[in-house]
Amino acid sequence: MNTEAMQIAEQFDSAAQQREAATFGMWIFLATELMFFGPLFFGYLYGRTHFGEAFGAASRHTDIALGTINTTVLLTSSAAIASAAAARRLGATRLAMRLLFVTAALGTLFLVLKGIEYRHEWQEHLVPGLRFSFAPQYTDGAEIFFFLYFVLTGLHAVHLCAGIVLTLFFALHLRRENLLFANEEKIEIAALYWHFVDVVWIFLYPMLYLIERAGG
Amino acid sequence: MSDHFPMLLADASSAAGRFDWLMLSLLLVTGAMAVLLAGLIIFFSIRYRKGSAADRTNPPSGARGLEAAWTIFPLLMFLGIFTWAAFDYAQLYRAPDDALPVFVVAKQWMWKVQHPNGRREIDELHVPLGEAVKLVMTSQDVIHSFFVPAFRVKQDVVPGRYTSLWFKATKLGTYHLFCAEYCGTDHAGMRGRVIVMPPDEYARWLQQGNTESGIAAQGFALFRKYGCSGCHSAGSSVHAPDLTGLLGRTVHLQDGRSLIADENYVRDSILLPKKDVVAGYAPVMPSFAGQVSEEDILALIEYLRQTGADHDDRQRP
Amino acid sequence: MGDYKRQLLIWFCLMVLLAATFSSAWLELGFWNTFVNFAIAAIKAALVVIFFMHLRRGSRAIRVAAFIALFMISLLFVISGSDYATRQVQSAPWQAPQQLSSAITVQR
Amino acid sequence: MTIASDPEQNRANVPRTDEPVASSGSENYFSRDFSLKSWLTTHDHKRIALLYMASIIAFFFIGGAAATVIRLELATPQGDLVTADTYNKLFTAHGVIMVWMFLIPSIPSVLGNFLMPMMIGARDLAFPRLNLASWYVYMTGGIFTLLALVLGGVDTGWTFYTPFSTMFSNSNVILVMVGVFIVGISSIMTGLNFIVTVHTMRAPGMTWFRLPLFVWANYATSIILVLATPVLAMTLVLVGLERLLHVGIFDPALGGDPLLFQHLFWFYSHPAVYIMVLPAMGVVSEIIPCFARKRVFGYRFMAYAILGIAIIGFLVWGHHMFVSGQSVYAGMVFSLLSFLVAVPSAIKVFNWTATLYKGSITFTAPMLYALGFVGLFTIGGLTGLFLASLALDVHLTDTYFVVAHFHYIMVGGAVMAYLGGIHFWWPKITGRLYPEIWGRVAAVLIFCGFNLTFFPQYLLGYEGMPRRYHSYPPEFQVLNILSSAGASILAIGYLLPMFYLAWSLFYGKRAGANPWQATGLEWQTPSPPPKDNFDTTPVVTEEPYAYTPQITSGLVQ
Repeated sequence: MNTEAMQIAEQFDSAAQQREAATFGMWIFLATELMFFGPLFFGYLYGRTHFGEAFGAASRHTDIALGTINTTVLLTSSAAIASAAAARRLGATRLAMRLLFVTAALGTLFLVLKGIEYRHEWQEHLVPGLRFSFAPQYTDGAEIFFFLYFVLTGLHAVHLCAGIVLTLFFALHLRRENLLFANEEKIEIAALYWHFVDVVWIFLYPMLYLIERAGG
Repeated sequence: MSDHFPMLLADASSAAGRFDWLMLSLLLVTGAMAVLLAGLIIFFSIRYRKGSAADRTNPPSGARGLEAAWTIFPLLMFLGIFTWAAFDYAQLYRAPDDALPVFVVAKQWMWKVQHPNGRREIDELHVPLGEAVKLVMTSQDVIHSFFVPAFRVKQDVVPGRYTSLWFKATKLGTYHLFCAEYCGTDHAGMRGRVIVMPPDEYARWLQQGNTESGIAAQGFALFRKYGCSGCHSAGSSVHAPDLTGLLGRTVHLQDGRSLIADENYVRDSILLPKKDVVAGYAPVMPSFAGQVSEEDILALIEYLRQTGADHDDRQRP
Repeated sequence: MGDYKRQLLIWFCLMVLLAATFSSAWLELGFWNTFVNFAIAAIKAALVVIFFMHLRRGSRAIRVAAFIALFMISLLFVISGSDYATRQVQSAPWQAPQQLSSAITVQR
Repeated sequence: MTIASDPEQNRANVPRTDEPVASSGSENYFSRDFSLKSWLTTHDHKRIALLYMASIIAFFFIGGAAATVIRLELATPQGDLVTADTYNKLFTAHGVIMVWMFLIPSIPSVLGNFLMPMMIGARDLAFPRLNLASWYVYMTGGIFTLLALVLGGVDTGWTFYTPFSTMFSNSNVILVMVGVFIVGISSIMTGLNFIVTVHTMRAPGMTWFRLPLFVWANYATSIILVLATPVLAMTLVLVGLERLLHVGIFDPALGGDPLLFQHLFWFYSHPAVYIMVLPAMGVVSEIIPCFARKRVFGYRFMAYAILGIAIIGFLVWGHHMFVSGQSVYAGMVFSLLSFLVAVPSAIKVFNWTATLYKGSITFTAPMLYALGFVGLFTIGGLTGLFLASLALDVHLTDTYFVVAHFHYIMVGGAVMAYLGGIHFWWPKITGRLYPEIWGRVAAVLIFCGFNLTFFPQYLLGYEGMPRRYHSYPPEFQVLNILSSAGASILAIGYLLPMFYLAWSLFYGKRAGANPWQATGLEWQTPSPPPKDNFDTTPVVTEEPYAYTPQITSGLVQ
């Protein structure tokens, strides 16, 4: 267990109560986040069932190589931050700090690769509303697919940015040995958020890259 | 005007009678419940007002049997009402096979009606007394809702698809037609009249002043006007598929797919000819998007449907 | 150090699953492609949630919260989906946005 | 600052007394510091509640002004007072402001914020800073919306139905939706805070089944806030994108489905009705036992009914869509579920009535509001059965019947209970008593004015007058005039409390800690409460609502 004294906010009676409230609060927030993605997932289901072939054709235009590399990157980052939380719990603060930096770096790498993907899609006229052209028989469906693709990945990227800022924030506090602030509980909670962003991607990957990859 | 519309809502369709029965029954049941509750509250309020001499020994703070009773009793009652209402509702969506079809197109802010023989009217709907009429409706812009209070029927009119509504008028007269789904600035002005006439008068009305030919005949005129016949007729020098009896036919496409030609397919072929190119033909047809109106497309489809029927007649001995 | 080892093991499982879903996508399985992809995604998500996010040792309230969120989002899918599954849509052959203004010439 | 020394020490051996604990001095949350900065940076849930109260009152009167113009316009069949466009913008403004800026935050953010920590014996909510942030977010969203409404307005109705909102409306749709989105974030913050607080901050001995029903109600409401609001938020984002980019999933011209929007919208907006009415039920469940001097009848049943309403309330959204073109089968499922959600509501009404039995009832102003709530909620609920009945809904939906129905629930119900709650806890909040007679006059006035306003609308709806009509056929005029006349009485009824409550702030009699001799932890601490609510953390040893009819209320004769 944690040996340093915890800062206890005045509304709480004990460190345990504070920890429980914070962790539970994060889970409730994640439940909210899940529901926030809900309409998009349902919109995807609508499109997939109504424009099956068009979705398949559109999905084949996404960059599966970058998508798969990105999935690897994000899964690895999740393992890194989980280890960082474990390290912080075990008191290995230097290791925790380094792992947090690794996590943030992997997150940034993900965003860079995503940016490259977006550039490809712009060049290939796959940005709905702004620059879009597709095989005429699939125009409607493919446009909806790429609309959802950009909203989903864009929203995911925004969440990831928040995660990176959060991770860097705690990493820097650890580097300054501000152990009271960057305590086990907070890093654990930041990790929860990071994992959620990862879980969203785990579903986005097959939804956006893998459907009917083998052909109609 | 106002003497056409008496204060008490007329019941002028077969659905209205059933509606009023259900409404009245539910009103009695809920009214009884409301009176019972109000009575109890007032009675308790008076009897157990502070300082009254009423007996207050052993005040209950719960009674499992009683609570179970007032859970189960309303539940059963609700299930009963649900069943009744659901049954009536299903009737509203099951049009008789011989119902007279009338096409309705809603747009901001008017109702455009076309009868099967081609007679059009705007913001008015003439229907025969005692005959089932089925409205096939769609919208050109936003969602509207076709509502005739005297008939107790209402159906949203949704762009991009057909919705339908049927009724059998049972009383002669003129009734309100309202748009019930908010549709923009002049929503309140999107009103019309439904005029119920004796069947013979309706038949006369249909012919009277009808300068329009039937929808299919209009379609034939359009088929020539837009130059479709230039390529798609049998003697054309352009290599284009024959459209006789197209609707319902299986069409094989260039990319190996095949589909049953339906209304949507015809529409797409007119507006987006490159979408589904028929096997063996070059994609030479220009798009008619922006040139041909939705109503004209409908007429063209009806014409093609007609050719199919003629075709079938000729095939049959 | 058991903690780190377990993280590593989970990471390895995730990578194997990723490889599996990636390669299965290239087989022509029709509907089963989708099924396999999402089944694997669900397993991966479960691994992350249970082991990385410690749902397993979370309090009961946390587990209930996670369950209710999942339940609610599936409600959205199941109940709305039941409408789509049973709706008989006759697509209207009209309605093309580019002609809203020009096409109709009927006078009021 | 008067932080209770060490809670761990105080916690043990504090006997629970029925007498209020002596205050640690005259300093309370209100008088600690009068500077504006201390208010705007406060973390005290009680002060934040008051910030909320001031803001929602302002929004209530803005929304009410829109309603006034609407009723004036409808006094004549012709559209002669304002233009059709203006009218459409007015009812949209009325709906948007009343739903998101007033009703949804009303009871939870004001009364809930003030009372929840006290009722469970906590010093504050679990996340005080988040609580303050939620108010700032709310104000940002509210002012944003207000600006959009003032600078041109929006004419989609509060429901934002597509494709009207995405393609055809020429008004500030996106701005207003951004405002609603922001306010939604504030709701989520409040809900999250409440859930965590109820789970983790209860005082020793405060078990789940010792929670006051008000806490249960706000807890259930918070679950809805947290799970439904994000769906609305994302749906609005999608509508906005569709409007901007002309791609999307809601417009049939783009391959989308307008019913998809309706499903997503009502997935939030039907449970939103329960966000408004559940806390109202909580308030009434506090007031009625107190003034009947009796334990609430069937406490556990009431708690379960609250949870039941919150959960089943999530399953019934499609009853807004019976004639929209959704499948007949789906319509039947939603209708059946809607009848099921009526059962727990009925249970609650029966239980309130049974609470009166063998009580010792005084008819104070809060009690009159509460009884008024029961009456109006009953009428609203019973007419809900008409709308849940498929065949009846075909005729009644989108008419004034629906308007009357939801006003009975949301105005007759929620606003009545909100006012009842404000009166009930006014002595606790301010330490002063309001003039009782004026309180009763206002309650009766509102009840009568309300019925005169909205009952004729049921008849109008049955007669077939569609809602959102700027002009109407002349035969509807009589009922519309009745309704407008009632609205003027209602307006006076709503203005009246503003005056006497404000008056009482300065001249009202001092209230003791517990003027109603009520049970509940919030009454065990001085009025107004000290900053940390309790000098020592209370320990709960008995069931809630430990009233006995023999004890007479000392205050009101």
